[in-house]
Amino acid sequence: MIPQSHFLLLGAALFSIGIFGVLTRRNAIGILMSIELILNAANINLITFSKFSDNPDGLGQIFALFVIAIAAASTVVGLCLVISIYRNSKTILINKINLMKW
Amino acid sequence: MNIVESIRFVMPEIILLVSAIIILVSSLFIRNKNALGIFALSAIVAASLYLPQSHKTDTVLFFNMLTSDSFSLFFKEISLFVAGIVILLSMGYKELTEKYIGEYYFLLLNGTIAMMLAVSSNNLLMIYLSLEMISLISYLLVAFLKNNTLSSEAGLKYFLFGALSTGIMLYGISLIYGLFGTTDLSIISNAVNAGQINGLVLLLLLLMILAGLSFKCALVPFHMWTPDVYQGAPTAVTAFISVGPKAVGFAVLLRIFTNNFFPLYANWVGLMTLISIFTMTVGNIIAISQTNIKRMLAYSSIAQAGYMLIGLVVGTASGMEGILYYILAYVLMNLGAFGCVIIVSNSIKSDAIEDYAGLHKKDPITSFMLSIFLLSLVGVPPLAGFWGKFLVFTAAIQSKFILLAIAGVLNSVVAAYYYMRVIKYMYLEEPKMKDISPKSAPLQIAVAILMAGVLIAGLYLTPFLNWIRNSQSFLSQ
Amino acid sequence: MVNLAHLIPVFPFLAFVINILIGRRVRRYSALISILGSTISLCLSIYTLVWFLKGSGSYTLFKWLILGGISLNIGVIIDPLTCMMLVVVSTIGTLIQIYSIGYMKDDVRFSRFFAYMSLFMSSMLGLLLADNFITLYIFWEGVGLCSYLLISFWFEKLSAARAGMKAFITTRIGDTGLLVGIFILIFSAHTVYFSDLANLSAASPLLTAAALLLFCGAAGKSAQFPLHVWLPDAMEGPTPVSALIHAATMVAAGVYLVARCFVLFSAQAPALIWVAYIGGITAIFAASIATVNNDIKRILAYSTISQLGFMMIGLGVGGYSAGTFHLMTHAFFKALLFLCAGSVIHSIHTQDIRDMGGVFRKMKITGLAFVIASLAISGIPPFSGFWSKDEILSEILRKGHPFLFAIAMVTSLLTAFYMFRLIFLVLFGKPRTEIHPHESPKVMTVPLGILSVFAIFVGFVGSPFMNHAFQKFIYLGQSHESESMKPDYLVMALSTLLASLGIGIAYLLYVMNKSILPQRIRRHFTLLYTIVYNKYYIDEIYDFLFIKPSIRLSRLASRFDLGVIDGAVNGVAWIFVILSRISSWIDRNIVDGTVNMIAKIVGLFSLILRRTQTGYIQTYLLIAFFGLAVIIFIKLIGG
Amino acid sequence: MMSGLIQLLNNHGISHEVIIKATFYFIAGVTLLFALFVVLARNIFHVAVYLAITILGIACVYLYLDAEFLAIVQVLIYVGAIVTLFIFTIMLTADIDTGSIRGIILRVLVSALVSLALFFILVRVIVMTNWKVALPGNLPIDLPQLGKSLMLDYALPFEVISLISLAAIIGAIVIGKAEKK
Amino acid sequence: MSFPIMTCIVFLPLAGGLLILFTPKKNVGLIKTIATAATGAALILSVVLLFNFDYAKSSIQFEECLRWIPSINISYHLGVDGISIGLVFLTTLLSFLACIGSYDIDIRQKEYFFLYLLLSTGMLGTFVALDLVLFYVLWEIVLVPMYFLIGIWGGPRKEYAAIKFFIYTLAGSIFMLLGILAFYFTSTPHTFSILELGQTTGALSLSMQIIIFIAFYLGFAVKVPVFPFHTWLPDAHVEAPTPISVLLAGVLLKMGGYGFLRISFPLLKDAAHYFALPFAILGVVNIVYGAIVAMAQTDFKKMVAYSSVSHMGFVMIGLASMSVTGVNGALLQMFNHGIITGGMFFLVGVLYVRAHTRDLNKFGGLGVKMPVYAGLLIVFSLASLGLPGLSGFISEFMSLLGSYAEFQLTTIISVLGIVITAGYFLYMLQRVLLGPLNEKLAGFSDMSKREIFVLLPLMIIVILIGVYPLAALKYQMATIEAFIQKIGGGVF
Repeated sequence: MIPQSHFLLLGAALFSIGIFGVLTRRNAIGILMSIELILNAANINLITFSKFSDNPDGLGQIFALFVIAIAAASTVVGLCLVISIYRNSKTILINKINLMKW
Repeated sequence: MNIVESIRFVMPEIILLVSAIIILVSSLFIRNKNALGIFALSAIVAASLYLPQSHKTDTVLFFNMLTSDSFSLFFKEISLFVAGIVILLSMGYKELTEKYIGEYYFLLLNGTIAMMLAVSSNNLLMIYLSLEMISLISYLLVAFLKNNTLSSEAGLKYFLFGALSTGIMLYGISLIYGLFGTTDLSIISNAVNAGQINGLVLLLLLLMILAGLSFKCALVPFHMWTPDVYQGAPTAVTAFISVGPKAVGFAVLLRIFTNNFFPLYANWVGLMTLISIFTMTVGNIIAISQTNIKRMLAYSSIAQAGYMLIGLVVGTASGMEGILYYILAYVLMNLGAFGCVIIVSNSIKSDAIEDYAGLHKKDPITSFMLSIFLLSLVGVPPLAGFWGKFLVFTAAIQSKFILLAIAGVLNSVVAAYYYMRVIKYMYLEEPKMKDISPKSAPLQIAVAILMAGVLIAGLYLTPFLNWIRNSQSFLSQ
Repeated sequence: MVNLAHLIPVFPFLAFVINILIGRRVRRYSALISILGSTISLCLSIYTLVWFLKGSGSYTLFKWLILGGISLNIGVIIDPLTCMMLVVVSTIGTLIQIYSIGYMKDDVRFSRFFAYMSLFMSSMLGLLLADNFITLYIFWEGVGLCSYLLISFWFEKLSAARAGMKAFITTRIGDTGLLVGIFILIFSAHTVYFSDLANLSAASPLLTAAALLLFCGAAGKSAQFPLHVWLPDAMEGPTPVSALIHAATMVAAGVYLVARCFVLFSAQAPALIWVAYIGGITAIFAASIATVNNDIKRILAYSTISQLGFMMIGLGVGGYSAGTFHLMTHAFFKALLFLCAGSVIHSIHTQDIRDMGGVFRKMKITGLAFVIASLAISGIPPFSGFWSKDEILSEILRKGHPFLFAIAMVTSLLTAFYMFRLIFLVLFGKPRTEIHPHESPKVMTVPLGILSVFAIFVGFVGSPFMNHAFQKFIYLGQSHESESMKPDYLVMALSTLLASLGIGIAYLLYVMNKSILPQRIRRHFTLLYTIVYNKYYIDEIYDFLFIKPSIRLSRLASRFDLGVIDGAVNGVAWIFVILSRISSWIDRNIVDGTVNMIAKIVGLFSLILRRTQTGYIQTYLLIAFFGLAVIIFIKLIGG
Repeated sequence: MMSGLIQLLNNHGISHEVIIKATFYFIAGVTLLFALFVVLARNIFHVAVYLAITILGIACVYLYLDAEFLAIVQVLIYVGAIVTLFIFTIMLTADIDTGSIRGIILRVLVSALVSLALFFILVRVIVMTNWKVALPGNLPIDLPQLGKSLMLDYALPFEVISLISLAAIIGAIVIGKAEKK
Repeated sequence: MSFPIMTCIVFLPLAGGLLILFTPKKNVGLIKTIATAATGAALILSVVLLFNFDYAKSSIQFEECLRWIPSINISYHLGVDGISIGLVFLTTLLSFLACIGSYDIDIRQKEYFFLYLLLSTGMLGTFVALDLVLFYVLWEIVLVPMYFLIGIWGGPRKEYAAIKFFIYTLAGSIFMLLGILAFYFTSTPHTFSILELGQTTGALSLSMQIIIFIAFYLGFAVKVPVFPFHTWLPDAHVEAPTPISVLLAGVLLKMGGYGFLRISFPLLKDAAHYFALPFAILGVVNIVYGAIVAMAQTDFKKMVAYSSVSHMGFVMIGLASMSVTGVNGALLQMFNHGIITGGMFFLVGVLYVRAHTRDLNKFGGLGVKMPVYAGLLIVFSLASLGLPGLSGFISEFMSLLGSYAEFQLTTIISVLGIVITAGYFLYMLQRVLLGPLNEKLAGFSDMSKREIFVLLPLMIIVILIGVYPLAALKYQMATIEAFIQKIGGGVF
């Protein structure tokens, strides 16, 4: 069968990609999407562990379930923030949002 | 303990929840800021009155999801206090329009609930959820002035930073789950005591957990959102996020690190020392050159977090005592400072420090109170802030963290400069501002309460110390 | 009989207090108050003298201070020296105060003057009565203060103000020596009492040092050679002051101190020799200046210095009685001289002898007194000066110091010369400028008369005719008797000869051929003359060596204080501000800051980097992550 | 459906093992590829689509972990809700271009460096750690059990989630709603 | 417990201050009355204290001890002994006089007098606190009102001076805090009580003592001020209003010396012996350096300020000698310097009110116009240049004598300092009083009744102590004896 570590590696890769995206995307929505990747990476871990763990109480899956829910909620919040910033300053490009510095 | 039995232990939260919903609904008909505010306040009061009954003995609730011990009780009380004060401040805060006031209070109360859950949760799952809840709500509150560009910009920044750091924490939690096969802290701590865990993994885990928590506590290197968010947010909200989430963050930090992960002390002490020194130094040094008082207070709050961390680094009972007292004092004086800032900005419509020139002439009481709070932040005896530092340094010296202590005192000297600068403007400069508008009662009540707190906690701190003593009973060590 | 000696200083002090408080109201009567005060103390002094002759002595009053082991009691010392001085001082003091009524008649601060005079009287008498070094030091400074106040009494004149300051500081320099000397005595001999000095007969370098340091103090007060500069300037003060303080009493305090500690000095031979030679140098040096000076009071001042030097020689060679004897006689005739000069000045309002002349015709009494005094100081028998000076000379010879003897001889020659130069130029000949001398009022002339009597006869108490009553008296209670009482006629003859020679030269130069000769001499010895005329440039040298440098130093120091030390502090603050600027700048264009750093790690793209310009959330995140990564790496490398 | 496919392949002599492995790595590869597209693509619209595909890939991975329920939830919530939200927002904000490329290269490189570093650390950790591993193939968690534990052990988190969603929605409405001024 | 006289003395001023907070801003007269009454009452009580003080005893008297923070046994512990009683009297006296002296403060009187009274409470407390934490708290309390008093009512560069003073002293004292904590943990049982520490800390290792000593030194040296740390003083003195300069020079500087005498030396005697020589050398530097710098000043106040630097040097050499005479001298010197320099600053103020300048070169010949002023100025100057018969001499003499027993050379150098002191004081007198009258000053009036009333008591004390030093010494001698026996010093 497929060893546990391969799943984890997949998760790790997703995680890193997500981080990369968060750091490089100029578009606020793009950043949100990258964050989704990170959450998914975590989910993969959780589910993997719940499969391979010795007490099959399904905690991992449930956790993942909650994470998905949280993801939904936070996406909602994030997007509404994006919209409001767009309404105020007609852009969602992170590199144009810099009224407050130093 | 099963759900039905557990319910009565979370009555305060339930009270808040119910009243929050009532407010939400009633706000469809009533849009009176003060009326709703007073209702929310009464809810808080009711909750805090009920709080002691809800906690008799240390127990675990909801199948070990929550633990109800004196430590959590302490922080629940703090959270309620903060919420109450913030409601008072919001009632007096002009920027906050009455249009969405119902939703505002609803979110605030939910935030309070989240804080109370976070400080008592005994399970990484619960910790994650409640922290997320706090975060989401604070993002929304920060961006609450929807037509204010700064506000929504702050909200977005806050969101992005928070989402990422909690994401990292989540990943860390998933790894922990992988390591121990559970997210129940009590079980984990047994496992940790058993030992045999690879150093690197541990480090990674600690860091990933820290990422989430130091975002909440604004510790270096997760501090950079602070000034922008503090500046952009409605000042009442700034006051809230500068103490509420921070206190919660520290609560969780303490619970995890001094209780569950304490056997790994050797692994994290160096790390924490580093973070602590960096945090206070960066905060203080940058604060010197700030011109906006909210930003200045933001950096100062970073620095204050650094001092608090000393208590954690020391890791002894007295260190714990110090940090708890410090948090108490910090809540009092920081809220107070922001309260005064609100009072001033209400009348002069500015947060620039230069515009505070000659405030004493126009508004002696406020400037007096603000100076008291600032002096307390400097750490001038016999104000509360001094005893915070005193206890923390005591702990540091006791366990021979001499350099840390010296770093601390040097920092507090540097800090004196920028706090005194505000005082200088208020008292030593000639006023430029026009006459100030009349002040709202709730604000003054709030600030008065806080100042009384600062003075009392400074002059007669025995009861507070005893309270804290009891609150850290669970500590191993 | 009861102890009243300790009351002697009290009455003048009371007079001082009264005058200071209500002086300006009672105005004229303040003089009477002072005179009353000093008269009472005169009576008391005589009483004390008698009482002493009846054979009782010192006594202590009350505990005053506790210094470690020593508990210091205030007491009075009653011995020949003190009694003699007491009588002399109070007599002269009283007379001069009477004289001052006339002299200071129309001065605005009349009462203040008498207040100061009384203060001086009380502290001078206290000084004489002090039975230990610390009390002595206190009164020592006290008289110093009075001299300061009185020298700069006419402080509207800047020169007067300066002179006072100069006097105080110069003497203070000596006093520091005195203080350290006292310290050494306290720690090496564990005493501050004069009575215990007798026990310190053993010669030890430390005690020698102590003696020399004490002599520093004495030199300061008595204007001995290196520290003499203040006395001539002190003549800025009113003439009675010069008479009382800077001729008769205070300046004699130095000599008194040496005499007082004579046992100590005589035990330390080297110290004693120092005293003698310093005295010698001073004597001849001052006398030489006096010969060419043209200010009547300054001439007298220099003569005072030289006479004090004379006394020092006397003491230095071990002539205790000789020194003290001359001290007494000198007090009288020098006071007399000053008072005469005063009355001359009072009448013709100038001090430059070149403007005077022929005063005698108008001022018989003054002139007469003047002449008497001059004869006395020149040492013409049978005037008082003769006996005491002769005593000293013979003592020098007997102790075998030919060199010092020569000096003394020359000095006495010069003394006679410059005194009579003065006499001839002032009293006789024709007025050289428009002056209208007139005799001074009774209140001034009477004291002159009395003093003249003293100047003539007081010498006899030490003369063979009264077979050296004074010497016998002065040795009462003293252990050893070093000096022989038989007169040395050779020396007598020699000194008289020299004195008359001096007078002769003066006559030759200034009467016979109306000061043509002086010009010629001057022309021949131009260099010597200018040097001497400028007082050997001592003041200039001091100015160059000490005063200017010290002022420069202080300026420097204060600049240093502002610049460096304070600068350092501000520097730190400045560094902090800069630091904060820098770090907030880093915070600002954080990418520049940090990414530069990374770039150095990566070693790439530094050029593009510098152009990147953000301050945005992603940057913050980047930093956060970078921090995280760094920490991990550190830990990884760590272990 | 899976089982049918596997049956078919079996008939052509490809072993059960191999097929599973091959398909898994294929899916994983695709997922990662599209994940990369998500962070790299220029057009934000496309990005949304790629995200959807990635999500689907992950859902498939869940299948390999015997978490059918989660796979379904994943598809429903993510693709059904979240991605749709994204697309709506993109339309609302109508800011397609991803900003100028100038000065971005460096950020990209640095970020790449950081994330790669992280990746390698993670790899090292994952490989060298001895995870609590039981023999695979213990019976999968069946749905009823999940439901039960949701209702019992995890009742509180469940409530909290609902609270969070409520708060989020309320807040979103307040802030997202357009003001007419 | 009997009548809590210490508490009353310390907190009467504060009570007055709180009362002032509730009086209307307009009613200046009432405010002044309250302030005067409060300080006056404190003065009276301290006189009562003087009369009831048993100066044969070397132990603490009028002790008051309450538990303040039992958990880390910090206690509210007050009391006086020979060391502190003089300073308490000095403080109450100067506070009272300076309070009268501040009647001509013309702006923001309400704040002024409130802060003023707070200040005097802080100072008094510092001298009688017997618990290190209490000591520290009161010590720090002094900072804040001082900051405002300089910063608001000060001269042109007041803000700079104020913040400089604040940061400087804070930096010093914060290290003192660490020292206090170190004491707490090195002592068994853990305690902050100075008295208990007095018994226990003999056990401390030398190295530990040295560390703690340095920590405290930083705190005290800034206040004294010792040579490199003195530069806050000229600025603060010059900028501060007259009454505040009086308190600065008269009392605040003493807090440093008192700290050495109360904490550093008795509690860390080995370290004290270890540092004796450097201490003495620094003292000499203070004396000579301060004097030299003072000579160059043209600003009257600055000159006096530097003269205090010089005078505090005597305190240091006296302490360093650790001999009965020396320490007695040092303590007496603190008292005398407080009186004399306080008077000096008053006199400067008198002149400043009339001339609105302190430039010495702008005066001259005032002796004619202002005879009373001249008399007083002369008396205080002479006292401060150490003229025998006035108080300054006794203490300087004793300090020098004591230190001569230990360090001959340094003592001799500092004796030379006396000459310089005489120099610049006389130079000052000459420039102010003597010489031809500067006609710009012709309109000056002599001192007013109030000014004379303020200065008279000081002058009386100066003369009294000068003539009969035992009057002051008797209070402290027994205590100092015990002190020396404790730390093991010489007789002289």
